[in-house]
Amino acid sequence: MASGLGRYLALRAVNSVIVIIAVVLLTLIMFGPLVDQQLKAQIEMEVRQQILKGGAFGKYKTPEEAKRAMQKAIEERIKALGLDKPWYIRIWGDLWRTLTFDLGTSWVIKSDSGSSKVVNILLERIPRTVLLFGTSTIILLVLQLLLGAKAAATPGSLFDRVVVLSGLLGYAFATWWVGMVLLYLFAYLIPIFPAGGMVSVPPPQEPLRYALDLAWHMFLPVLTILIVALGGWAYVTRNLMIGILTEDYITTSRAKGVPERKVIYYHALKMAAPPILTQVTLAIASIFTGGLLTEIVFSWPGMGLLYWDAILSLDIPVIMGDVYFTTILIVLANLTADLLYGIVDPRIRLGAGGATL
Amino acid sequence: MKFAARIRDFWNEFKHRKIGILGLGILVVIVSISVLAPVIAPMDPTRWSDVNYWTNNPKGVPPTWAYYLQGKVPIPQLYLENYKTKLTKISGYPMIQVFLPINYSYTEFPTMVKWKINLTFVGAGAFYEIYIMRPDRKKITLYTGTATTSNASQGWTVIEIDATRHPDVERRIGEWLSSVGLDINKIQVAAPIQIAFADLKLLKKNKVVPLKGKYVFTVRAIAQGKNINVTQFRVILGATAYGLLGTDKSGRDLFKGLVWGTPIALLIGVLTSVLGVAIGLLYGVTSGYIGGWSDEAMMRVVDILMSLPKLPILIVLAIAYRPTIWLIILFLTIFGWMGIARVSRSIALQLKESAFVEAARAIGASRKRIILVHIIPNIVPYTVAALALGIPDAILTEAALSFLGLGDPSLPTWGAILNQAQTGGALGSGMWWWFIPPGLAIAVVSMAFVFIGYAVDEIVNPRLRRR
Amino acid sequence: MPQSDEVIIKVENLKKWFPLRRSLSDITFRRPRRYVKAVDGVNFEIKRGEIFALAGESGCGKTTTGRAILRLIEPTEGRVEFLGRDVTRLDKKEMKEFLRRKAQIIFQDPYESLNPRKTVEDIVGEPLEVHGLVETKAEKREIVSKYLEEVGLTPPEDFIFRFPHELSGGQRQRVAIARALVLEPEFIVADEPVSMLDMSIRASILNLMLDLRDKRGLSYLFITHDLATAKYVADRLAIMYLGKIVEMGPATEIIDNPLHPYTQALISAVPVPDPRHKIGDIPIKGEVPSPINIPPGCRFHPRCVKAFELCDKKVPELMEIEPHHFVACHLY
Amino acid sequence: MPALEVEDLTMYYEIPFRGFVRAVDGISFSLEKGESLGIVGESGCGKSSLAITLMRLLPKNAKILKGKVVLDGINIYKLPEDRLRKEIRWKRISMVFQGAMNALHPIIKVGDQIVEAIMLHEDVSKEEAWKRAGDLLELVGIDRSRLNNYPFEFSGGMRQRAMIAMALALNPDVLLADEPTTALDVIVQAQILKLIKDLQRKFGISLILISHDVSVIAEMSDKVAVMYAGRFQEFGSALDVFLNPLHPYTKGLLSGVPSVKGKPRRLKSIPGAPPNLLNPPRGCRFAPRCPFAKEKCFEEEPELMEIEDEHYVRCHFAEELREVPWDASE
Repeated sequence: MASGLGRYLALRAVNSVIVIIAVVLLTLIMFGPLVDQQLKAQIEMEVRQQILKGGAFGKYKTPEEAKRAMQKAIEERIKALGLDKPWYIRIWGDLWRTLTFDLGTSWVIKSDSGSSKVVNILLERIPRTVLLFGTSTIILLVLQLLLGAKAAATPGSLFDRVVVLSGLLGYAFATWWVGMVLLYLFAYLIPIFPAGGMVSVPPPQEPLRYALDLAWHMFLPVLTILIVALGGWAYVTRNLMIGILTEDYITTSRAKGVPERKVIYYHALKMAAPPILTQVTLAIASIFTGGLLTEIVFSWPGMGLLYWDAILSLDIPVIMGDVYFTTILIVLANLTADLLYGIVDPRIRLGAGGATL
Repeated sequence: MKFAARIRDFWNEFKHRKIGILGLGILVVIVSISVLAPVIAPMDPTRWSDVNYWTNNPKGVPPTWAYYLQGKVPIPQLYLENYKTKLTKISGYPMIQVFLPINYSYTEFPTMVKWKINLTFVGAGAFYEIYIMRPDRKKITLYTGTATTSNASQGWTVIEIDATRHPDVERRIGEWLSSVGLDINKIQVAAPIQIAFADLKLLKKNKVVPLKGKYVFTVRAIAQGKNINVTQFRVILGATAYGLLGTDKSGRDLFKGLVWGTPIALLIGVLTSVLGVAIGLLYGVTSGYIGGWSDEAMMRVVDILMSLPKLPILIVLAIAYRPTIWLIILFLTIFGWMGIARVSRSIALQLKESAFVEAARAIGASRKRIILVHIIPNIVPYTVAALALGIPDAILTEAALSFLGLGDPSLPTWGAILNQAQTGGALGSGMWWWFIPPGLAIAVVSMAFVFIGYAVDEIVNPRLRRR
Repeated sequence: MPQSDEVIIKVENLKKWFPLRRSLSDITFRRPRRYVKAVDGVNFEIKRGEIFALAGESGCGKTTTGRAILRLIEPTEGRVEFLGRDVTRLDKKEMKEFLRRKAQIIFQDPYESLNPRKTVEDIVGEPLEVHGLVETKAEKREIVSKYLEEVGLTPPEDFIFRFPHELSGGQRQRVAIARALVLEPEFIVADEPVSMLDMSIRASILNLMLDLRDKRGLSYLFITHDLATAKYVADRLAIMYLGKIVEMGPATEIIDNPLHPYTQALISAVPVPDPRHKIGDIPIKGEVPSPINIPPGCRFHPRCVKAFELCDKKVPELMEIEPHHFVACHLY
Repeated sequence: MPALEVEDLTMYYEIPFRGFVRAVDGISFSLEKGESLGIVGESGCGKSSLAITLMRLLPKNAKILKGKVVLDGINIYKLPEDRLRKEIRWKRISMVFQGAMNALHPIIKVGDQIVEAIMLHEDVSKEEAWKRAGDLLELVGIDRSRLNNYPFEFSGGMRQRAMIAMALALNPDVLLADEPTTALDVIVQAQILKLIKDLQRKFGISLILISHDVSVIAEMSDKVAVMYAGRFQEFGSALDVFLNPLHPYTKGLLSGVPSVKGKPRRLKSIPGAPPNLLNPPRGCRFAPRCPFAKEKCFEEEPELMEIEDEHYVRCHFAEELREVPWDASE
């Protein structure tokens, strides 16, 4: 009976689609007027250039006539592009275009390969961000499970207190600021790590050296994310585990003679996995956004740094595209967590309420 | 009386928790700082971004104590105003000479040299020259200029120049250096003006060390007319260290920024969290108590809002609206109530089915009474911890937004200072006093609330207690 | 016993069906809505001063019946005549002024049924406030004290300022009884009032309830899963199975001479506080089916050791087999 | 030699900022092979703490002060943890818990849980263990195909049967059943009790049954211990304790229990509430609730004395009160 999981995932997927559409609509509504202005100014300039340079200017007898002709040409262009219709009508077309990844051209920023297409700019950036976060999240997940479980096994011990305290401190520190401090310490004061970027300039050609160079550049940003997030995640796991370790089935396991290590790292952790994944779903967006800012600090040329560049140059189409893809990434990450949740918890997989009364 | 007793009980529990007491202690300190800000750090906080406001401060210098820690004595900020005037005539035109002496006995160069001269004259125009007489009797012309007037009878000009990196000054110094056989491009100094204070003999050996002795800043001006006068001549020599936390590259006093950032952070954190908790509580209780179809719909809204990527949307809103602090609080609130709403709803659902609510229904209590008397008072304790934890969340989010340069531009928020540090290359130039304190301040204030929240949560939510 | 022949409450064909949530596919394929038939046509009456016990296993609908009579949940169908008025047709105002004053309920879990943030005085005094029966605090305190004394919480001044967590289970249940009494009701639904209490104090609560009946002529609907308790307190007893009453009559008669195969199984399963008695085989098959898919015919037939061919076809009616002893079984 | 011998077992919990709770206080008893001991007591009397103490499954804040538990000649409190785990737990003494709902791991298949118990202690192949698990399920009346089910797919009664099957997987000498039927309905309860009784006889297991329900204890036990405030107050054969109770607490407890059998009688209760074990009363712990208490009772705690043959009572005045019924107090 796979319908339990199917139904559950379908629900989450519908939710995700609504989220994506809502975000896109919101950006369109917010930026619509700005983009309009820019477009109109651009048209005006183009038309003017055309008339002035195309030699057509001489045909007009009076400046007024020339002005009127220019105005007419501009209006025609605007009409041809459909810009004369009110925004709430055009927005649906824009929505469709955005959803189908037709994100237009940037105003200032260009991709590394020189393209002005927003999609191309983003396609270059996404893998870098995914690399940074994928690595961080995987390390985070594994370490927090181990640390959280170990802390829960000896509540009140020094180790446990450290986990609790670092969990609390994790709430208080801004990831990107910790990044600044680490960068200052280990790239400027004691220069053992690069001051930023993803690879050295020029990048090494040999694949292994390239990978090592990449890892060397990734070290500090990943460390930053770990320092801030690890305590909090481990703390969540610890609390869940402490609750679970007092349950009857754990006593059963111990009474059965299951070694303590297996009790904690198998019986208890297995039970903690579904709620941990739920927490991950809630936390992923927050590390992701914290990490976007970390990219800025480390000049990691991903989607976060793109926000920074686009904000500085007020490149609205790029910001819109970045927001859209950020949303998609977060939604996908959440869906993955949901899917894993369904897999690790047979009660979801087999449909709740399977018990006979 | 009952309420007081409950508060006392709560306090008795709370005071056993060291971490909570620590948080409370920090809170007391930061609240005091906020209240006393106008006394500790007098300034108009809305002029933080106004560069003119800070123009007379040394730029980018470290805190004074850091200097002493290194065993060095910093140069103080010097304001020279006691000038002597000498009026003469040259070729029939009136000439004025103004002397501003300084006995320079420091081992380091001033970080900044600025002057301000008020020149009045009667006639068509005036020519002026600013030079410095060094202890070694060398004269360096720093700046020359002419003033004209459309009103032939009366003219005036204000010559206010930051000579530290002024291109004209740099050119003049370069000319002087080449006259003694040196190349300005081969000398390493923080600012060209500092060469005017350098020991020439050592300079030739590639050592940049100040020459001690009496320097005289001089203005000489000649008017093409009858009369000339200097009504003000002031020279500021920049300190090498400043105050408790130094200055940034625009000369802003970072201590003042840090102090004034405190009430702003508290305002943002507390207001956002309180509003968020209030909205979330009402929404959650309504949703949970009404139940059925509308509950489903209301919770779906919460689900969707919760899955929205917070920071990107805040970026969009901030770009579209150029927000004030109030607007930022509003935006943060919009994203800050769903967690509470969920918790409140699930507790409300439990309470709704609980026997004591059923008992209240059985005695004929109205729906309003049940919600107000039986449900909300039983949810409030759970929200206290959330309230405390919502504060650092709001502070951190606002800081992130300001770090991106999208905060309220007029106020000295910690995030804004960090943004300025990032754009100003504080890391690369080693200006740790620019970016370490504001980040620590964010962390310390957040910690206070996290610790208090943790302690409160342990008391009202005993499942987390160590067993 | 101050029992009279006046019928105080009459329940006719009471039903409570909880609709199940329909899934998306149910709606697309237009499958009919399914129900949990928690209470499925129950009839009984209670006389003034009588204790009527409703017994059965969990999920049999006994608790739902009690709630539906008080309209704490809305009955799906049927009539409940209380003091001559049909409770199911009362409007909001009549509910408050009539039903909520004349009928009360005592809950199973004394740890849950008292608001943890209210003092005993507030809890017991709340009905007075809700109904506007007191004007001053002094008045309220006087009445609350009187009822605390009546339920054995003496001296009352030791209790009025306490919070529920400062009381023992038995004391809490007494507070709950005081709250139920303060409006001077004529009928009380007691939903497993002692099952959460320690053995050593159960008797005192049961005796308090019996004493109150004697003194005030109260009538009780006593809901319990414990037949031994039912035998001790009840004048009459009804056994429920899957939403229906299968046997009803004088309590001692039912327990000493059960006629329905289910009642027989149930009674044989009750442990006895006598070491000479040992549990034997229980004459029953299988487990309780889900109330969503109720078996056709007699709903007990799949588990009945005496079932014959008629049982899965025809629903047996509740019939008076012996004087005052009703059974719903084709065997009789 | 008795199958299980417990001597002066004393365990306390440490409550932060508050003090110590002696939940198990000087418990001694012995149990022959195939015999069943019922321990009855009200909530908070320490009976469940006794169960985990016997298994040496203590939570972090619990400490053993003294005493020994001798199983087949081995004091399990002298054994190192891993020998205890490998040689004693489940193999010699296994356990069935209260609640049924939660004693099995909710998201591990029932079969795997039984197999785990077998394979931890015996060197058998996975297939062999699986087959044995199936046999065990059939033994308790569940179809072996349900090995592949998760506990949430079982009803409460089936879960408890599966738990019993798992408890018997290694033919233990002693079975400890802590409130095995508390959350179950009467009919299921009776079936489970019957099952335990039958299997106990069949395999000659010694049974320790812990319950708050006097009637359940009466039905199941050869010997009965009445526990109050961490101590045994009365101990003896079931017939002695139930038909000739000597301790006032036992008398009070029994006179408050209704029965479906016999003539109705007015039930009696015990006034007051059990003491807080953080500050237990001086003297006899039952004295504050005892209508027969005299001055001595508040000053000196009585020993558990053998008043009649194999019938122990912890009361200064057991002899004097021998014929006095509980009702006499009113």
